[in-house]
Amino acid sequence: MRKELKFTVNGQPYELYVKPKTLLVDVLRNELGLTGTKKGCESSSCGVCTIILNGMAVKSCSILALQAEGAEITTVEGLAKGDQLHPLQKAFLDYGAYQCGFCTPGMLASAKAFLDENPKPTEEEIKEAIDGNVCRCTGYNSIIRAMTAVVNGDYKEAK
Amino acid sequence: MLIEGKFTLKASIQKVWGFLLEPGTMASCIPGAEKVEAIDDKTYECIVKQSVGPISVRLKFTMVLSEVDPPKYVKAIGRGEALGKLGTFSSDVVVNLAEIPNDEVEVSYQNNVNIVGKLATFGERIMRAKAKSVGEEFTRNLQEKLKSKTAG
Amino acid sequence: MSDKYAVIGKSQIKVDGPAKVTGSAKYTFDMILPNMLYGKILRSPHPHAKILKMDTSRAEKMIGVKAVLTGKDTLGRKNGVWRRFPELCDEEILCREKVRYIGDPVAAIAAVDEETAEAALDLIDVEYEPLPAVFDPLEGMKEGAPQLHEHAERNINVTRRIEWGDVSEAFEKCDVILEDQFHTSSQAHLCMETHGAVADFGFDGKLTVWTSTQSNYYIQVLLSTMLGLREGDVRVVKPPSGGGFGSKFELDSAQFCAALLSQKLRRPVKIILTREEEFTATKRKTPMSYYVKVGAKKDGTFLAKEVRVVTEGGAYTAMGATALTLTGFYSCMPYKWPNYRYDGYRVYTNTAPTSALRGFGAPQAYFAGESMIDVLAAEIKMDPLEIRRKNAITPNYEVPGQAYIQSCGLKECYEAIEKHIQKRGKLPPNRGIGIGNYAFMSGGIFNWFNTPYAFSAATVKINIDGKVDLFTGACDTGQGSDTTLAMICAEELGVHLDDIRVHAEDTDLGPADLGSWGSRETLMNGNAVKMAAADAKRQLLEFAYAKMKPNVVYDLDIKDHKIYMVDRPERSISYFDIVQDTIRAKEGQTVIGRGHYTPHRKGMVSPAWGFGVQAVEVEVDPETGKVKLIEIVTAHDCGQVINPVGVIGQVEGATMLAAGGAFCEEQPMDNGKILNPSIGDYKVLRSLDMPKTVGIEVDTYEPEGPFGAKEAGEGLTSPTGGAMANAVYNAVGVRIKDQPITPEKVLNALKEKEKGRKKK
Amino acid sequence: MINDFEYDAPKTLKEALSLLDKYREDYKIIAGGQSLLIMMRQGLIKPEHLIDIKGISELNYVKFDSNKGLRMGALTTHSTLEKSPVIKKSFGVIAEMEKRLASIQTRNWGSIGGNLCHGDPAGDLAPVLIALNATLTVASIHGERNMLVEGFFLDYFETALEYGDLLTEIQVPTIPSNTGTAYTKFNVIESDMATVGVGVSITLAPKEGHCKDVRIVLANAAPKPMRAKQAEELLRGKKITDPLLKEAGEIASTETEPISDIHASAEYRKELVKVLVKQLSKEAHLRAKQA
Repeated sequence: MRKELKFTVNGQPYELYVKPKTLLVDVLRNELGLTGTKKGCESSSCGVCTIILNGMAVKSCSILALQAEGAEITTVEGLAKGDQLHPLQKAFLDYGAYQCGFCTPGMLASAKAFLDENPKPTEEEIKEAIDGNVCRCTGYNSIIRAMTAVVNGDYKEAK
Repeated sequence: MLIEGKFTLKASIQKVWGFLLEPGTMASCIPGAEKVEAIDDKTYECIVKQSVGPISVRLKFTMVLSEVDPPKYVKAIGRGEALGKLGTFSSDVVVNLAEIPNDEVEVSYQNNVNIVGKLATFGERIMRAKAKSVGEEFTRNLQEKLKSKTAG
Repeated sequence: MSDKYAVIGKSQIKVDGPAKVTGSAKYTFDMILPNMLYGKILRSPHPHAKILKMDTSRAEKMIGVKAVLTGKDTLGRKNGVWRRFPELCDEEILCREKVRYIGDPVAAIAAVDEETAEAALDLIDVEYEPLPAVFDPLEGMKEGAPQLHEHAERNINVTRRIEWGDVSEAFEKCDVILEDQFHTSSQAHLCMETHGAVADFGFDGKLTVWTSTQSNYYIQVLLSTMLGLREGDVRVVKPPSGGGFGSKFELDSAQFCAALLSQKLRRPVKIILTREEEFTATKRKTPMSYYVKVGAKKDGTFLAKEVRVVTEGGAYTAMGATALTLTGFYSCMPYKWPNYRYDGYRVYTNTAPTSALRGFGAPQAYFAGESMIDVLAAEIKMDPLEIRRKNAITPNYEVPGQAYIQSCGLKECYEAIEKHIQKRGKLPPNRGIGIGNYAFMSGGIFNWFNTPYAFSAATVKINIDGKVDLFTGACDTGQGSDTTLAMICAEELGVHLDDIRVHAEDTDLGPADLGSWGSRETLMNGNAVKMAAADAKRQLLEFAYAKMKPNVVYDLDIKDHKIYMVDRPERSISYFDIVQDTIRAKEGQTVIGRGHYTPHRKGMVSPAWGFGVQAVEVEVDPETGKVKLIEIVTAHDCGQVINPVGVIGQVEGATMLAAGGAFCEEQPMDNGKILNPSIGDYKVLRSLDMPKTVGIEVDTYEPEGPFGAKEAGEGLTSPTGGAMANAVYNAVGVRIKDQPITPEKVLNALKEKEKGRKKK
Repeated sequence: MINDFEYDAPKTLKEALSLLDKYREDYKIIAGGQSLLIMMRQGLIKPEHLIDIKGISELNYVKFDSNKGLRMGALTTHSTLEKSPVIKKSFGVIAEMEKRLASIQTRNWGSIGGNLCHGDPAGDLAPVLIALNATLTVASIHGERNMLVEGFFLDYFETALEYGDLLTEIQVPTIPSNTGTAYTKFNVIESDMATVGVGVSITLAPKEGHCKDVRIVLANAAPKPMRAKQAEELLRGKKITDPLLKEAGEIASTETEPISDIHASAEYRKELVKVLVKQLSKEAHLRAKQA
């Protein structure tokens, strides 16, 4: 039996009916077409499904959609403002902080949620912030450099 | 994984052997055995219930006395399939009897326990632990059964 | 970086970047087609078994199930990439009579949704007769071992001998001879996007497959063979790909089963492997038992090396045959061994097939080889770096009958690493720095795939607005080949990077290319692209000549949208005008340039070689044996750097994968069952585990490469294993010869050492 | 593949308890679901009813007063503990432990109650709570009962919870003066579960400075979190010295019954217990002296 789900994703309010067993990631991808958020494991361990829920980085593959009732969600599609990329996105481009790009949406979500809460972190804190996100291509250090550049204010938020 | 051990019984080797081969002795030692049914003198079928925390499975378990060399050696191969295709559980038991001084019998056993299938993918360590405890319980049961019989 | 270039040598944002950082890149994983079905694959739970009976009727009756296919529904052909050797094409993909490893596919289902397909798997009844199985290659080689394939007695799949000089005689002349046994473990590729495909077989008899692959040409050829189609009837498209690392240039079960189901149903079918399937039923790194014997003079001159390797092949040949060959070659590198002998055996076992993993046989060879060199250095009391430098390959050297080395920057690499080590000075207790060297091919010369096409080809099309379409068969899996090739094209044509649009994803558009593996794209495809761009440029210059009237057309060149006199740069005309004129003059035909590259010197391994020296610093906790990676510094020679930010990415990414393999990644098995088939249980380095990394590019020019460029991809995974083992030895004095170097192994070794000390 | 189930999301404890009573044996409770959903995805657990308590706000709190000590609602998330000023100040070891418990994403959503009820012997939270002599409250429609966290665990993934029960609160008594506590886990990859974990709490006699009380708790060294009581015995009442701590480690190691698995052999786990008990006791002792 489907149940009602009301939440806001990337500023857009939605009213849906979902099966209780549906995972949040599947609602985002299949119902809302937000396929930026990926799935990479069945064990809540790779982090490619990371989104921002009420300001926190969470794994959307390990949350029932109905548990997001009333939540404010941001996915990778919600980072840019119009044609203006988010500072993290610009930094990721300049520092080559992605290769195959499959972990990038989750990586950006972890990075943004973290920097929003802690804008002046140490390098160790930056590493902790993305430790839940596996990247097989970059070796992480370019991602850390990109985040550091944003922390240092090298990139300005679009007005 | 392998579970090994030995214990001694005060009885003649023939007597111990007899009990060991008695219909159902082995099968009835399987922990969580809900029902045991002899198909023939070498084959037993039983329904076994096992659980790890929140997970519980019923296994259809068949045990075959594959090699019998009276009165010293018996090998029993057990194969269980979890109802609902969750996985399979196998247990290969070898029991050796040897006469030792002052007419005692040394019973040494090896039990090779293995779980494959979905069951195993849920935290490998847990399933190994479970398999270990099941294997140990089996051999403990066997020991007690033989002791009680030889005593009686 | 040099200023003689306008585009290359300067960091450029990768062409696929904007789509990837905004989540708009559409992977195979994301694809949905109208009327699409979802497929699942049933796999063997047994390591080795006869298939006695298969009953699919219960599954077929399930509502929502559209088809259930088994081996009977195939042509019964066997797949393999070594097409020149039919007996090495040994994988049915859908097994008909026999399964050979846990995970071998036996049936494929298509249903209206994933859930139905998955549920239906449980309704297929397969009756197996389990057969005796063999998991250890050394056991498998013995007489009377269970045999996997009729054609392979004692399960010997491939053997390889490489030899020059007279090893036995040379060992007589050695002052010091050392021998030892090493073992390297299995490793998973761990692509973040699991293998997957969407296949659409139309009523026009044409098949289109969208798939995450490193070689859409290979998949096109192999699929057409397996399905009995003509190559031209199979179109393979590669959307952005979530990683390959060597696991995605062979035909896999998702591609084959999706295509087969679609062929029967004439509906699009999507199959995405689960993470567990990815771990247990795709290819993996080749584990090796590695015996090595080295001999040298007192002064450190290398005289002879002998290597015997037995690799765990798994159930099928895959690319493992290549790994066996390459290990044999890499085992002599990057040094001048006057006498050398390698004997390699690849043995079938009832485990998941082993194949290529970034490094392709090199990390195994260098783990053992570089460990031995440190032992040798200690034996003759010589500095480990000195002994390497003394014997290292130099430019314009021929490895007897194996390779012509042209450019080689090892000398500069040693200097860089030496500086680094001196700068570190005396280390605190339980710290150690170890070094490792490597050489790696820039693509292979061998053609066992047996393609009549050029190894790489490219077409450049210049449009009326000066925009350039670059068509190539290169497969960018994230490493950045699209960008590298666009940069080479822009540089050669004298236009800007954003003038170039790369079409590299589609066998209908791009010319055939062997794909991205063996670190081949920059050199091979780069040469093809450069040639195509030069061809197109030449056509423009011929028309420019009429306007500018130099003595010869060679006096003209293009840079930054200007066609100019090479020796009078101030005299120039607009690129855009000449494009217009040229196209008008060609009766409106766009300007097309064509290029291709196939390496010459058949019989040699590769046309060019990347080199490097790496220093790994570790700290070991003597009480627990835990090794902490502190810093990894790599000086490497990849010729002319095309895209610096891309090269750094290759250095760091390769380091992460190699350090993982050396440090913690493994796939323990129990009766052929992989025990850690989840990212939760499989240990992969994460940000907190990743050490500081430094990449130093030494400047060389490779005559064989485009603008002097050569490989910078796979080779970088080579030195870490040996360097780390050497670092651990230098830190606490124990030598681990069995990868990965786990805390438990280190602690046990420390205890042994303690015992030994007490005895004395 | 997750099975279909009936879903209820009670908003109050009362509602929840009556639902548990109503559905008897065929329900599962989900809070953060960080462990449960993995098992459900693998089809290992197929509840007919899933009762989602995540939304019961009355079970989500951290309260402290100097007599009663610390009280934490079962639905409090890990990251709440990690960031709570009062915990950082007065129960630093909890914040320390939380920082290394799983990934940030998991800590943001997972609840401490769910963590305990999962009953994983490798869990980090239980050993710390046991070292701090924590208690917990279990509620059912028949009322409440309290027990030591130590007594909560029965076997692998098995707890004292019975059908109808709901873990509602965890209480940590105020840490006595002159007490030092420390926790660490050994793992190869930072984000891994504990190969073994060790939590130690040492209370020193104010004047004499000998060990007045001590608790040594081990994770993943047995089917459930366990106290190394013989090792505690050795230390209790004695002046703490390095040789003594070394001995304590060796004794603790003999008390364990770890298993061999893909992460480590039983023998190696015993070795780790030796070393970590020694190191952590030393650390706890140091902290006790500074306290």
